[in-house]
Amino acid sequence: MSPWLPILMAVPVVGAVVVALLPKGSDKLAKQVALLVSLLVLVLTGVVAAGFKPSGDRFQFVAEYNWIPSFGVKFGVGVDGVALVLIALSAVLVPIVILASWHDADGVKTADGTLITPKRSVKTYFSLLLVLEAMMIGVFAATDIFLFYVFFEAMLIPMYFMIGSYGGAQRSYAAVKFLLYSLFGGLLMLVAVIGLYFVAGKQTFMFPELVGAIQDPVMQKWLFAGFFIAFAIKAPLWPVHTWLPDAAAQAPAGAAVLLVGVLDKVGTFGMLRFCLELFPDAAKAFTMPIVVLAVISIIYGAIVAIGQTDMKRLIAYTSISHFGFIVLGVFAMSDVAQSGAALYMVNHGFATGALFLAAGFLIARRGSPFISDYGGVQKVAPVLAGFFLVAGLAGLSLPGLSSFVSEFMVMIGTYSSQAHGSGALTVAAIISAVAVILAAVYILWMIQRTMNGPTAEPVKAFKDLNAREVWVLAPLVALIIGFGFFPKPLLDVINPSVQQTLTNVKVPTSTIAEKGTGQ
Amino acid sequence: MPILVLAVLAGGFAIFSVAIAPFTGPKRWNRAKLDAYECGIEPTPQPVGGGRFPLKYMITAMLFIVFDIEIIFLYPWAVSFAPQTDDLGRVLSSGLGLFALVEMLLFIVTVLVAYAYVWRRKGLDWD
Amino acid sequence: MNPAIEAPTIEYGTLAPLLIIFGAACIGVLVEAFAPRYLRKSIHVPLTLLSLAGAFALVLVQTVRGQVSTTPSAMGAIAVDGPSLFIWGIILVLSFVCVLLINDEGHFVASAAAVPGSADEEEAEAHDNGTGHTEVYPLVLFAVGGMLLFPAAHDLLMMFVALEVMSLPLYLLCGLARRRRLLSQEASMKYFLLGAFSSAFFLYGTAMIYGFAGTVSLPGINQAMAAGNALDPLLLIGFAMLGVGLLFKIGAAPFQAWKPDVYQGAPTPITALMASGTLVAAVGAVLRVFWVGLGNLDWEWRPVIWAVAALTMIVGSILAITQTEIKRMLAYSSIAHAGFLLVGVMATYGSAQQNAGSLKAILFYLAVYGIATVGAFAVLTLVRDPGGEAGHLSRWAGLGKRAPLLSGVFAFFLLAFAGIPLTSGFMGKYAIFAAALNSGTQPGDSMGGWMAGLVVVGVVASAVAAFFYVRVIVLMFFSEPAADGPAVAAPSMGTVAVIAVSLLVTVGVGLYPESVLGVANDAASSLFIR
Amino acid sequence: MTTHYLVLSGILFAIGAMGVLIRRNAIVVFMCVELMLNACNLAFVTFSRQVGNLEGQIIAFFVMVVAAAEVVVGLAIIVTIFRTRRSASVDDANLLKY
Amino acid sequence: MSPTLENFGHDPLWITIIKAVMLFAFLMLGILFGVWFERKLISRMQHRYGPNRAGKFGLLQSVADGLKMGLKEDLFPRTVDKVLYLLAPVIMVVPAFLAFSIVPFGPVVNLFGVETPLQLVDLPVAVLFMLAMGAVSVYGVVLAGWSSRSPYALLGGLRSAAQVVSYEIAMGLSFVAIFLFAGTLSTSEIVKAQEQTWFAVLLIPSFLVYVVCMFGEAARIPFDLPEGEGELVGGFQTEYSSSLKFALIMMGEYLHTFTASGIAVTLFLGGWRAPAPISTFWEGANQGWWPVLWFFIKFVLTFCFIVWVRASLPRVRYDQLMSLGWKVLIPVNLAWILLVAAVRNVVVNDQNRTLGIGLGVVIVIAALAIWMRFDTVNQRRKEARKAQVEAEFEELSEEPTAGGFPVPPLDLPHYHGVQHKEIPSGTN
Repeated sequence: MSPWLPILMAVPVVGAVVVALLPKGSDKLAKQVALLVSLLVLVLTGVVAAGFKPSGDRFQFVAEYNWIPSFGVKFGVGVDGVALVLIALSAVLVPIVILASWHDADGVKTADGTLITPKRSVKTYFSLLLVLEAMMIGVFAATDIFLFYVFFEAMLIPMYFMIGSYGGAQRSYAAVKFLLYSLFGGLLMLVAVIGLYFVAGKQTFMFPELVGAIQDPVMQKWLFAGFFIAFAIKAPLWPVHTWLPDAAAQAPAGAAVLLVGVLDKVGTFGMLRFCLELFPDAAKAFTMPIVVLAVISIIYGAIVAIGQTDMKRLIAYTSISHFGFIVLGVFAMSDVAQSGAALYMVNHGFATGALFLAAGFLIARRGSPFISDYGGVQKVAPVLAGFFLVAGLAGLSLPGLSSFVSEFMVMIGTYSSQAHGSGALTVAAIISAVAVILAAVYILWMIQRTMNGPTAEPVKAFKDLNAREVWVLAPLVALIIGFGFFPKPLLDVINPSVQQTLTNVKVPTSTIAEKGTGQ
Repeated sequence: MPILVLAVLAGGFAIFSVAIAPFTGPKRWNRAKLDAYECGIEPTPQPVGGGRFPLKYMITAMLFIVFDIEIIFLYPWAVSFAPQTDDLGRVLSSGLGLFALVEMLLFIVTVLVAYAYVWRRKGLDWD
Repeated sequence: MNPAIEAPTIEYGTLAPLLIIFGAACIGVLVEAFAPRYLRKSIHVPLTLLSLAGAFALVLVQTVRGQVSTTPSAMGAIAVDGPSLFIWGIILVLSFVCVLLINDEGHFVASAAAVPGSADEEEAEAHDNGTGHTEVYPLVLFAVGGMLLFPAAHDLLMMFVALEVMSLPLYLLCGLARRRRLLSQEASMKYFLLGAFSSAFFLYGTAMIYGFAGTVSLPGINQAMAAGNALDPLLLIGFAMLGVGLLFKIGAAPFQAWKPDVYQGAPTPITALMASGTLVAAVGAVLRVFWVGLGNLDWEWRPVIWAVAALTMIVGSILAITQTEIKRMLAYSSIAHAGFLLVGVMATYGSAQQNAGSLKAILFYLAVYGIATVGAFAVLTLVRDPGGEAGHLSRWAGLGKRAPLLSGVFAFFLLAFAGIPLTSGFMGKYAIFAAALNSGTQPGDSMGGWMAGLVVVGVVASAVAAFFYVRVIVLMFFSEPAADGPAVAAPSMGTVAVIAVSLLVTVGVGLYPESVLGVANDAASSLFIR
Repeated sequence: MTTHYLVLSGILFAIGAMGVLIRRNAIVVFMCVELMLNACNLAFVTFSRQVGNLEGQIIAFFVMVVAAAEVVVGLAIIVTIFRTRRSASVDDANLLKY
Repeated sequence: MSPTLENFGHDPLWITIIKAVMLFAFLMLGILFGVWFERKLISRMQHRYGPNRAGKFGLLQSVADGLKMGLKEDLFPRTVDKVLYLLAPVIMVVPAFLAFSIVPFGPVVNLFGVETPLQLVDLPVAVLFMLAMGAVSVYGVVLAGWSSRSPYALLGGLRSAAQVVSYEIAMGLSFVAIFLFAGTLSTSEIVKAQEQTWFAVLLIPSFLVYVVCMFGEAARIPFDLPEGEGELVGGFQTEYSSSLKFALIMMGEYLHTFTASGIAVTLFLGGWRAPAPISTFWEGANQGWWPVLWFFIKFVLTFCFIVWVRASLPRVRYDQLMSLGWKVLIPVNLAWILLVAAVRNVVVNDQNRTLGIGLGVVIVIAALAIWMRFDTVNQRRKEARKAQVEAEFEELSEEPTAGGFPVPPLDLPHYHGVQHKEIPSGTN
């Protein structure tokens, strides 16, 4: 029993309550408290990460409390490598987001004074953010599937309010769409969760005990479907992706970062952990259709992204493409691909986060998300343009930047995976490689249209990034570049749990993973 | 069955009387005779479909129903309450005894509660 | 000669909660009759609340002392078993908070039968002096008494009587709203006509079953079915009609038509009472009939219940989307919830242990749903237009800005209805679905797939239902407030207490459901007396 | 012999039910409901004879009580609404719609 | 020998028919001569002659009346509801006849060689049957009033319905005490139960209540409000101005009176049993056909009593009538029933004697307390209201100009025979 993970969750909750209960008019104090709390969480996460032994047990920092004995539900938490890096991702992103959305709820004004979003309750926003953080940590840390489900669904609510209350013009539509999609998937998963409980007949929801509990292949398929649909919606995978562009475009930049950067990772995380390990036979049986879907996502996301006129939507579609890569990696059934996928989850969080935030700063200056409204920004705001460029390049997986490692590992792993006969996955890997080219098209084209060229009239009034904004983007860019050259710390943590996963799925592991880390 | 015989007799007589009346009497038409009698004034126009009953009588009707139902319950109670005796006056069974008394007391008190309410709400005041 | 009749025995101790409620109702009538007008309210309110609390205390005492009887009381007419006691507890708590709401609602007419604007009413108004009208209290007590009796009735006659004792005061209560008199009266009439219609069906069903079994006692019917031909047309017709009557009361499709009209027209505190207490009582009765009485006929009826449950969930969820009036919307939501409860009822055909599990789930669901409902309606009473409560959804636009706390609380109740995790509603829904899936898992039960299908229907319905709950939240929080939006009345102590209690329970049970689940488990483990 | 009574009771019940469904005047509807209840009573008494115990007749008593209470409440409601609106037609009660 | 329920239902059909015809004839003759008898009796009480033209002592007066009615024009007012209008008298008469079928006239006798009780029929629920028949005739009254489509008739019908219905409750309650003693609803067995003591003696309060109700139920003076010529012209029968329909209604009412007397005799006055001293001296008094005589004597005496009351008392006001029924008879009756039951319980069952007595005492005290309280409260309230009205009246009459009653000055010219000004009619 280790108290660390519950503490990690409790801190932001307490912080949220404190922020919410601050007296009226103390908006600034609220922001400061929120930032402090999130930094405290970051520190605590660092402590946990430092204490994590990659060579140790799969789940560490395990804590189990009885929660609902009548249902056999426990409050069970613990982290393996993948979960740890994702928790770390959340812990890193939240303070950045808090800093980034410092003025979001104050009523965002453009340079010429038009109000994009009206003044909203500041305390509520930051309190929601902290609640969301607690839930993000919870969802990754949960080892009890019921608890996982609870966080999985409950997470929607703060995000829903953040989009709905603080988002752009179409915010309520986007928020509702987001909530309903996720809720629907979640409910299907609920059925599967219940089914899992009874079919396994073990009177528990604890993940380690349920691994391998379902033997009946038909039942596996049904339950797998229940889980997978939920995760596919969350991830999001084509064809159930349509909520993401709306939600991400309408959400305030900070929320969009958390949405795309962390929340959606729950889907791929869930696939990796639950779909594969609980229902190995079904996972294998469904591999091909899912790979097809993933490839379609990759290509489709990329192509549609090219056609976007709205920056945030564009980034959202690139994310769909990237999520395709992650799913592909997860289901390629090879350790390299899966490690790559897990790594991609983190790197994508940094890269897309940086891109969203940079785009957010840009939009905040002009009040319009449309690419055509910009031009020549780099002349007036070179720092902003620079960050934007790095983030964009990370998005297209330029070698040397973190995304490249993971994307490469996914493709190599998929290419060489023998899981499904020789050719099939190889073909998939080749097709998805096309997306790399497409990625270059959409990212570079966007950068060219916004940053270069003649300076548009309204852009001339742009101020460059202020200190706060620099502090927002700098850590991300540092991480992107750092992990681009030196992903080993992450991979060291990730690899053992991926190996474990594959053992549970009964796929022989190769040693390519070792080679992959040589980057 | 015997009741049926009597009913046939009585009914036959009554229907015969009603049926024969038009034939035995004279017929002298007079408009006034066919109007409703209202002491000689022009009759009040009657609504199509029949007159309406004044509503105040509804309460009486409702009360009647309530108490009639009470009586329905009192009769079997009274009959069973009585001890059974044979022809020589020996008690065969003691009836329902105290229990029934108490229950009926409760029952009557309950009805009286409603009764008191109606009374106080002027349901028992007629003009 | 008359056969000698033995004096029956009555377990006064076991039935004490019932007796207290009915006794207090009678005293209430007397108060209404004899106490001077200015004193009435100050007598009625404590009397009503105390009697409800007293009855609840007695229920507690019975539960805690472990003296839950295992034989029916009052010569087999009433079964005060574990589930009954639990349901009684729920109903008493719910009616207690509803009475608090009623106490705060000053807008009842002087007398149910008074004509608007008539001399009677004006006279009553003149004497009113702002002390409010008090006829409502005894009526509520009578209704609550009926609600207590309804699920505990152990034979169909008692059940019918209880049904009427419960319904008749409610018919009147529906017509008591003073501000929207016509609407209210219309609701009252519709409720009455349809309710009477359905109870006639119930009764005819009872007659048919009596013809088959020669008794109306539920275990007797069960035995007769075991002995005789379970497909006797009398029995089939009987149970079909009985079912119509019962399903009407819980508002299951296709007998749901009355609910929206009545919920909308009735005064809101009364709606709260109906939506919580009546539903609880009626579901209890449904359980008892289908469990104790129908034990041997389950196979024939499961497809029917299946269809009804599915239809109810779908109809409730889909029609709710089209509603523009908040109470109507909640009414349809209540229909959908009735459907979920029926899913639970479906799940009562397994082994004793599984049955206890399903029963526990239903009891738990009833408790949490009832409390959340009362809370939601309590919030409704506070949002006022000049003409009364602001019912139309468009009036709620932007309320989140005007009254963030209130809207937040309301949103929370809505989320509980939608079954979002960390609310009590989710736990309830989970319990029901789990029970349903579990009941299909025993070997040799071909209904397994059907149950799973039903759960999927339920899930889809929940997702659809979530849409309209979320829509209200969108309206409240994401829309700009109208310039002449409704005012939020300063809540009085009672209403605040009601909302606070409901909120606490909804949150508390959502976070730690074991508190209620444990009790429900104890209550359900003994099952119904057969 | 008892079958005839049952058939009669069924017919009465059906008439009542049809009446409730097709008639428009609230009072007529209401009386149809009462007709249904009386059909039930007839069925109870008949079954009581057929089955050979008194329960059915006792039930008939209770049904009468309930029917009476229903009359009291129902008429009060209908009369009130009638006096408010000057119409007892169910169709005129049309305020409650969405 | 006293018949019990087992003695019934064995008669051959022809005996049944004979008995039915006898009963019918008895009632028809009873009506014919009852009307004459009443008119004669009442006239003598009022120092008049009464009918004395048709036949000896006017004996055929009713026959003449009947013939006259038969020969009068049969009117159908335009607006009446034809079917019900015709049906109403029939509905009134037939149940009235039927109610009599359960009245026992005597013990088991030999009728044309068959041993049969002198009673058309007896049922386990005979008294209930009688009450039911009484209730059915109310339909006749109401329908008569309603179908006539005339305000007076309508009002009369309603009033009579309300009244009959009110008194029926008190009447029904007054029987409960009897059943408590007799343990049965069968009339023949109730008669049997009065072997020792008449219930009229044993249960005086019940009897008194019944006597009052009897008048209300039969709508006789002082309770003949439904007809109330003074206020409602003819009440429900306004439009049945002539012909045999009216005759039927009259018959129905007479039959009600007879039924009331018959019930009084049967349930309270020992039925066909010989009055107390006679049977002590003479064993045969309750055998064979003699009881018919006793019954007839009691019956006629009761009828005389009814007529006597009619001759003596004025008609009461409607609200007084209803108040008496609802506010006095019913509660008194209920308390009385409980008291009887309590006493009965103590007498018969030794168990819980003290509790039984205690309950009885409680009932009495509670009833009295409630009663007194009610009465004083009412009394005080009435006095206060009266005083208030009087005060207002005083005030207003002193100042006729100040919006008070329009009291014309007493010195106006036309009071003194001087025509001041011609008011054209119709200008009002």
